[in-house]
Amino acid sequence: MELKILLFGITKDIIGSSPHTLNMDGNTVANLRRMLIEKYPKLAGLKSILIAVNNEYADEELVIKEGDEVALIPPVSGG
Amino acid sequence: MELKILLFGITKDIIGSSPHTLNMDGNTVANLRRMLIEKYPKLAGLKSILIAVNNEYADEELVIKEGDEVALIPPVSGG
Amino acid sequence: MIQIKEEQLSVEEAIKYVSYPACGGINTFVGTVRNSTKGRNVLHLEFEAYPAMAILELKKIAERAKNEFGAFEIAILHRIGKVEIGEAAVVIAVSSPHREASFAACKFAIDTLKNTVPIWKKEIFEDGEVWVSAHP
Amino acid sequence: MIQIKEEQLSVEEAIKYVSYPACGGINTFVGTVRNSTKGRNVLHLEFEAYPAMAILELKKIAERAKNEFGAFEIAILHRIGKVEIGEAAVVIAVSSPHREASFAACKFAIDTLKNTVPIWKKEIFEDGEVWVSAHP
Repeated sequence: MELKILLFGITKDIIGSSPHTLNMDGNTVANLRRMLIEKYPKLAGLKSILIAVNNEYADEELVIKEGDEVALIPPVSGG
Repeated sequence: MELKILLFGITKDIIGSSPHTLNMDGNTVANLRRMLIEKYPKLAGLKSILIAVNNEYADEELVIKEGDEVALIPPVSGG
Repeated sequence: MIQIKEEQLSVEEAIKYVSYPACGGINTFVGTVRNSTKGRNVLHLEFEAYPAMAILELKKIAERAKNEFGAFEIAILHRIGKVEIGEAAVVIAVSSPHREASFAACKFAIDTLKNTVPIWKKEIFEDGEVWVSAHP
Repeated sequence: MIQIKEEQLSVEEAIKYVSYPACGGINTFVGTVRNSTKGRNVLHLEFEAYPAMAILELKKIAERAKNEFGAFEIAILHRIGKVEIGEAAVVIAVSSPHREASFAACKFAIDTLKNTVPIWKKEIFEDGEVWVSAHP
């Protein structure tokens, strides 16, 4: 499945411009996380990295479907 | 000792206009409190009544001197 | 900044006064006049103060807010005279380098003001008026 | 009122929005940009948001502030883009019939905002820039 991933803050610095296109093996959030960290080891150095699917924080088991809006959420620091 | 007493809020309604002049027996805050409540029994119905001498809340034992600024402080309700 | 005055209070002015480049948080409390109390319609309020002593008590609160609660700067403004429904009777603004202190100091200030500062509130109803909290 | 915008934030506007005749207390928190962090001079900040999701998360906070913390009305405004020293990055205003709830709900809102809302802050120094809190 070809996935477009929205990047913000430091994940954009690490991975490149947003959205980032990626050919995904498997279909869960956990699969995506593993692939990204393999390809971009610097992501593992962040305090946390969450994945949002369709504007909601997603559990690791969630299945990503074609057309879902997927975003990497590095540690937030608003306010 | 002739004393001028500043009145505020409900104490002004009970006793009359401010300042109120009073001939005091004894010279402590406790004496003044007793005199006032005898003369104006409605004061006893208030939730509390404090006496300030020279802009500070005064203990019952404090001795009032000629020229001191004395005020009755009914329950405050600012804010 | 400690003020007791008959004119309308300005939150902006209070915030501006406590703003410093070293401070990251400003907590503000605005006490406004409600339109009812215990189910009775309030027409307006009237505040009376013992001004000299009220200023002294407010200064004590400001000192404690700084020394005990970590406020960097504090402004306390209190209205006297006639205050209409919805208008601000009191404005408190507190700045601090980190936000927790600004909340704690502002809460301390309004709680203590309501207990110690010689200011009295009279509620004016259609059919009478009452000095608030005077009786048990 | 939930807003994420590039223009300066107005505390007055937030307070006005939450003001109701039935409310007696309004608590406001203003988060401003400090001139230094860990002893380093900050030139300015830049905020980036994931707007659609940030708005959703802010709406969740507003709902919880009302349902769990007794807020009557709440306004949350967050700045994005370049924000200068001393300017407001965030403004929260909460009204409630009695003051305790306005403090508690406002504190809940800013604490939660800092944990859950997808907005990121970059500190710009003379000799570099840092995404705040990104690394352990």
